[in-house]
Amino acid sequence: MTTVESAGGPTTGSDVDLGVTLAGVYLPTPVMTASGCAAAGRELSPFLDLSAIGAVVTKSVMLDARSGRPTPRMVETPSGMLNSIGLQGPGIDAFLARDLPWLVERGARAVVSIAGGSLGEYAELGRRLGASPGVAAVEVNISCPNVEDRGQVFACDPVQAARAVSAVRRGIPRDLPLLAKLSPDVTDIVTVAASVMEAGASGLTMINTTLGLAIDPDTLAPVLGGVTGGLSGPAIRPMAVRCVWQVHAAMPDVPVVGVGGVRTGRDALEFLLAGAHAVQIGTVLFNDPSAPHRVAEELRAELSQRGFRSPSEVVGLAHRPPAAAPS
Amino acid sequence: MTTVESAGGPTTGSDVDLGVTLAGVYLPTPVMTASGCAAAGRELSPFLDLSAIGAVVTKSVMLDARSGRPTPRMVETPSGMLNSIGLQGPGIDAFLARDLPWLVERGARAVVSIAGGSLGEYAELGRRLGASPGVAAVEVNISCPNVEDRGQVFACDPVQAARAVSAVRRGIPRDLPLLAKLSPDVTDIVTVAASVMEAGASGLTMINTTLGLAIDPDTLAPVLGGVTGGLSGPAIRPMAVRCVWQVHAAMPDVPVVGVGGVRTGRDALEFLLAGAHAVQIGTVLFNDPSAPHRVAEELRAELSQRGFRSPSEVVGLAHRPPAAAPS
Amino acid sequence: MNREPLQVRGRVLSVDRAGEYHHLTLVAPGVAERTRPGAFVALAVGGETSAMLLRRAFSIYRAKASGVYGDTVEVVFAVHGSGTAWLADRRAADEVDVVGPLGRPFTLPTEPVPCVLVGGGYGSAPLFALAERLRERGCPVHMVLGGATERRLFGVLEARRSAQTVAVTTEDGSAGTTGRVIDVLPEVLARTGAPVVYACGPMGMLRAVAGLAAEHGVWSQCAVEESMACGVGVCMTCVLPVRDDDGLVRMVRSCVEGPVFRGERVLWDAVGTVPAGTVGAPRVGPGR
Amino acid sequence: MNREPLQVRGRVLSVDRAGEYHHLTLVAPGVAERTRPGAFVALAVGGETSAMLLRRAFSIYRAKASGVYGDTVEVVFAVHGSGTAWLADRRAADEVDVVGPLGRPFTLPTEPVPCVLVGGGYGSAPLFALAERLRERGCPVHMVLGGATERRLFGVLEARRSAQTVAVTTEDGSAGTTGRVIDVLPEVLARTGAPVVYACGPMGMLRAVAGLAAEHGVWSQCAVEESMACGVGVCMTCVLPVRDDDGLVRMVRSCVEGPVFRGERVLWDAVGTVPAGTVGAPRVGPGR
Ligand SMILES: Cc1cc2nc3c(=O)[nH]c(=O)nc-3n(C[C@H](O)[C@H](O)[C@H](O)COP(=O)(O)OP(=O)(O)OC[C@H]3O[C@@H](n4cnc5c(N)ncnc54)[C@H](O)[C@@H]3O)c2cc1C
Ligand SMILES: Cc1cc2nc3c(=O)[nH]c(=O)nc-3n(C[C@H](O)[C@H](O)[C@H](O)COP(=O)(O)OP(=O)(O)OC[C@H]3O[C@@H](n4cnc5c(N)ncnc54)[C@H](O)[C@@H]3O)c2cc1C
Ligand SMILES: Cc1cc2nc3c(=O)[nH]c(=O)nc-3n(C[C@H](O)[C@H](O)[C@H](O)COP(=O)(O)O)c2cc1C
Ligand SMILES: Cc1cc2nc3c(=O)[nH]c(=O)nc-3n(C[C@H](O)[C@H](O)[C@H](O)COP(=O)(O)O)c2cc1C
Ligand code: FES
Ligand code: FES
Repeated sequence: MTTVESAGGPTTGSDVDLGVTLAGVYLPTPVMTASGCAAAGRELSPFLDLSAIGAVVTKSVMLDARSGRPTPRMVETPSGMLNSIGLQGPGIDAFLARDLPWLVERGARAVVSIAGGSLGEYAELGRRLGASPGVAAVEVNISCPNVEDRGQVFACDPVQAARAVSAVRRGIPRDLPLLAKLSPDVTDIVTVAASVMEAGASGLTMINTTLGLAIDPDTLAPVLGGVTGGLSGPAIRPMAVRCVWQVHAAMPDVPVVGVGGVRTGRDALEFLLAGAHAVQIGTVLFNDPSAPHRVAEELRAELSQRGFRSPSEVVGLAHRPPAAAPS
Repeated sequence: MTTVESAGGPTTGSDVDLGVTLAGVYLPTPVMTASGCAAAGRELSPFLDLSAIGAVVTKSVMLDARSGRPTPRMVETPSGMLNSIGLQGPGIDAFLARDLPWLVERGARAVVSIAGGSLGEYAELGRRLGASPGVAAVEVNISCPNVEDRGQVFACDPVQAARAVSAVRRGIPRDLPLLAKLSPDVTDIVTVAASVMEAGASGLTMINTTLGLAIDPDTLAPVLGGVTGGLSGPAIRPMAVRCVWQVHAAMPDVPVVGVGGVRTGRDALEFLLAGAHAVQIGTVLFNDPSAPHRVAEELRAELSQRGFRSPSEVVGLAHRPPAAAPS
Repeated sequence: MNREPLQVRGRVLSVDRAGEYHHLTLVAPGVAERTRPGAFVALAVGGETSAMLLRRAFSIYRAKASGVYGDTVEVVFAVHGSGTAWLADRRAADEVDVVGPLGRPFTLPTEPVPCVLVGGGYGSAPLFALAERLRERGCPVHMVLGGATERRLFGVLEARRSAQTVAVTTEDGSAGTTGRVIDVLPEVLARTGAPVVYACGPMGMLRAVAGLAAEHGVWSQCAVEESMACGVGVCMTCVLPVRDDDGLVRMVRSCVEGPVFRGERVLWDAVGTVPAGTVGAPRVGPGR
Repeated sequence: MNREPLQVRGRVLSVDRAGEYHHLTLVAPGVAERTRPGAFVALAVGGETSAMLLRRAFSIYRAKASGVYGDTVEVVFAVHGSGTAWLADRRAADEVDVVGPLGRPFTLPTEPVPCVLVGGGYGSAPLFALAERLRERGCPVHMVLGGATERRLFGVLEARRSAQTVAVTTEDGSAGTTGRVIDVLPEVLARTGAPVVYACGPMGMLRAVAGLAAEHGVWSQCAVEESMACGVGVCMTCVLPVRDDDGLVRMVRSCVEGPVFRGERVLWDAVGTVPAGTVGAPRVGPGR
């Protein structure tokens, strides 16, 4: 194997500027938290300077308060976990009144994740969010069942996915970036990606969890209160990198945020090379609550060792035809 | 959590008869090797009594000899691996002349896996196999690109999947069991399952690997010679169990073979509880070449501890409504 | 004093057997001085190439700020699965990543009233630090320790040193009274006239203790043990239904709003469900 | 004699440093007596809850049947990534699951001819057992050991004891001749008149040695190092293009048909590709 030092000899870490611009938003580092794995940021503040990480993506909030699903809500799996939280949360109004201002006051970039059970709900969420100051970007979680369409998950159908995205888009200011968060549980993720971009997304977050199930050999029944759950963690990283790769190959100009099993700076680099502009850390936060800071610093070192001065320089680099690499 | 002892107090291991009948074939244990992870059996014989394990599923063989893909062909990933072997093999005739007889002579049940690049190839493979004695069952690997349909993978389209299966079915004797091996990389695996059963499959093997990709942070290029690869191992077990669960819920009478990350007897039990009649061991063979024997014995102990006398007693048990379980 | 949790690289000072349990002492700078009785630590297990990602939660048994070996934190644990097996296998000087102290500790009485402390199995571990604080406040301490067998009792000798009276129960009669803590608790409550009972142990025991306390018109403080993915409040896995000050039932995180709850607030019979009427209880099928 | 590989629970006897390398001795009943020079073992790493599933392959340095500690197998390794780091961290009595001996060993000359043995880095490890077997057959042994630095040479002292002549090279000149093995090999071949050269080391070195041997009309036997998932022949990951007896190029498994190949048979320049004309070379897009 050959080491490619694309940008001339190694730089020193201090030569690397980790700042990136994602769909128009400046982020001091390309490493954010993933939705549902950082609540609304507050609980991570003992471990992290929230203003210094890329962004805080908040737990997907719905229109009304939600109790979530019965416990058990999680089960550890090899190099990952399954969860079925069921989007427990305070509802959008309480979120905007209480959680968002807290984040904004701390100087964090708040990427607000929203989720709806119908197109009407997405539209209403968009309107309320659109009227609220302090939002850096909106992430639309479309991995929810559509109650008006036999519970079919929005993200699993390009048409419904697009409708959910445009419902939100209509409510928010034109210049507010909208990231559509895709599910890997589809035959063809590129079609869904193209469809939501067409519908007004400014970029894509990939991937949400993939559907899994675990059975408790003692109770002889599914472990999770919700029966199935979402699989996450390093176990699914190769799947997430593949999704980013496929979408970047088809639509190289679309801003992509990679998420799925990021644990180290090398993992973050892998996502960037596949075509992501930034990454999110989910499950690994449970292992290491200071991971967004650590991973950003590790990424700085990885970039520096390879002679790069900015994360943007490596975005999509692995797509170069093999001939381009000196051997 | 409650321990359910469904069949009255624990039995002793010797009370458990591991034998199962799968789509008409008797297997001494429900634990087989997975295709592509045991070659044609021979190399495992120092570690295993091949006649005593459930069955040997051979590496998918194509019509002609295949060189496979360039190296690197694998990369280790958290609790799993990616492979892109590209179906290297001797072609069906050499396989039938040399590998199959060897297995049959040793008293192993040979489940022959075949793979084609077109419907014509599947049909021809079926004919040659159908004319050959000693085959316990045929497993049709449909996770191959269809050269006549823009390289679309058969398994990703219910119609093409069914055509491949019926092409093989026509060539083989009516009473020769045909297992269709499904890919998890679809929006709705139940539809594909129903479609291939309709087309003449006797049962289903679930799951093949899921598509993944890894990038080498040193070469800044995809690790695998084949760029993308198949993700396997315990990492994907929750996904495999979910697929088995969904299909068993929809079609409880269909014989299912569970595969994906089986490492221990508890894992095997999990698949049975989800609805599988038997399991296969793939990637874990690389970690432990004697795993099919070990896992069967561990399964025996797990069954015995819970008062069961046969693997069949637990098939699909986790689907009982929660009320049925004493608390 | 800063009570915020820290994340520190701990070092194993010792791992000893204690009956069926293991007693682990970690050097963990800064954690001890922030610790109050009832708090817990979340330990990363298995090292950097482990397939186990989630931290394991353990009640803090003892925390010593600037002891002979620096700041130490001690936990007592049972080997349950792979994570605890890994911890039991640690040797002196090995590294263990520690997050803590976490959770809301036991609330102390403002008056020097007698207190009953009930521990089931390793659940007695956090009660000794509590006993010390109570004694400092002039509260007479009475302990009830129970376990399935003698080897599953923890700290009986220490209890005899730190409490005025100690009642011991084992289910198999291998030590103390044959039976469960709940069988002797009415007598202890009657004898001591304690207006408050503190409890830590399995959920079944807590539920029984909380029920009994309510019957006797006594306050109870119960440290619960729910399956936790993060331990710090960000994942929402560790919830149980709790009646809030406003009378409404909410699914409440036991890692940050617990692990200690007032016994009468927890809907013990509804743990593992979302009882009807809970704030936000589902009307539509939930997403991920 | 039964040469089939075994799978055994090995026990660590010792792990010592040897320059930049680690020297691991395992008690592995039955493996030693089946071992011939050039064979390797595949070790499971990380324990049962490890995220690392694949075994790591190591050439056997020494194998002693019924020594003082029973049957032992020794390997010499560099810490490369997490698996080798885990191995380096083992302590006496730890368990390591061993599969071996694996692979086709070096072929020995039928006549007592002089032999040149070339080792790059830890690649010299399997050459000492080979040297012994060669000496037993009356073959004078000459060794060439190279490494990037002195600390990346293995076994120079042992070589001086077991070979008639030893040439050492380092790239930085910290020991022996400054340069690579290939720089001194022509002289050694000329001086010894050896009709065969054995080589183990990085692929680049093997390619150079095989090329030079061919130029000099000398046989070469090269032990290759390809990425292996199973080590036993079932996964088809470890292939490289090799010209067979029938003149056709096939993608051949280096774990069972190697790791030792005749140098002129390997298409060194085509490693990492499927050269046109290879048996079964692709015409259609391949499946999984
Ligand atoms: C606040 C709190 C305090 C605790 N204090 C102690 C203590 O002082 N001593 C002690 O022995 N144990 C204590 N436990 C339980 C301890 O956390 C589990 O025994 C341990 O996590 C099991 O890990 P494992 O890997 O051995 O088991 P596994 O079953 O392999 O663990 C798999 C997963 O399930 C979780 N899990 C399994 N059992 C429990 C459980 N009983 N409670 C919570 N999570 C569980 C694990 O954390 C892990 O994520 C406490 C738990 C909590 C929540
Ligand atoms: C036949 C054979 C003999 C070998 N003999 C020795 C020896 O005597 N001493 C020694 O130090 N090393 C030897 N190696 C290389 C050794 O196997 C690797 O260094 C080791 O597998 C790296 O594991 P890791 O977990 O530290 O690295 P990682 O990079 O984390 O390993 C990740 C994966 O890649 C594989 N891999 C990485 N590097 C190599 C490599 N160079 N060769 C093969 N697979 C690799 C690993 O097996 C693993 O599956 C030999 C390899 C082979 C094939
Ligand atoms: C406990 C948990 C809760 C999650 N909740 C949400 C959520 O509310 N909204 C969302 O879009 N994704 C949610 N996710 C998915 C993550 O944001 C992320 O997409 C996924 O876990 C993959 O990343 P990871 O492997 O880094 O965890 C959740 C994941 C976990 C583990
Ligand atoms: C190296 C390798 C080669 C494989 N080759 C085949 C194959 O030829 N045909 C097939 O149907 N499946 C093949 N598979 C998939 C396995 O049979 C199995 O479905 C998958 O790996 C999931 O099981 P596991 O997690 O136990 O490995 C292969 C898997 C691996 C790891
Ligand atoms: S354990 Fe994560 S919120 Fe409590
Ligand atoms: S390593 Fe599996 S066939 Fe060689």
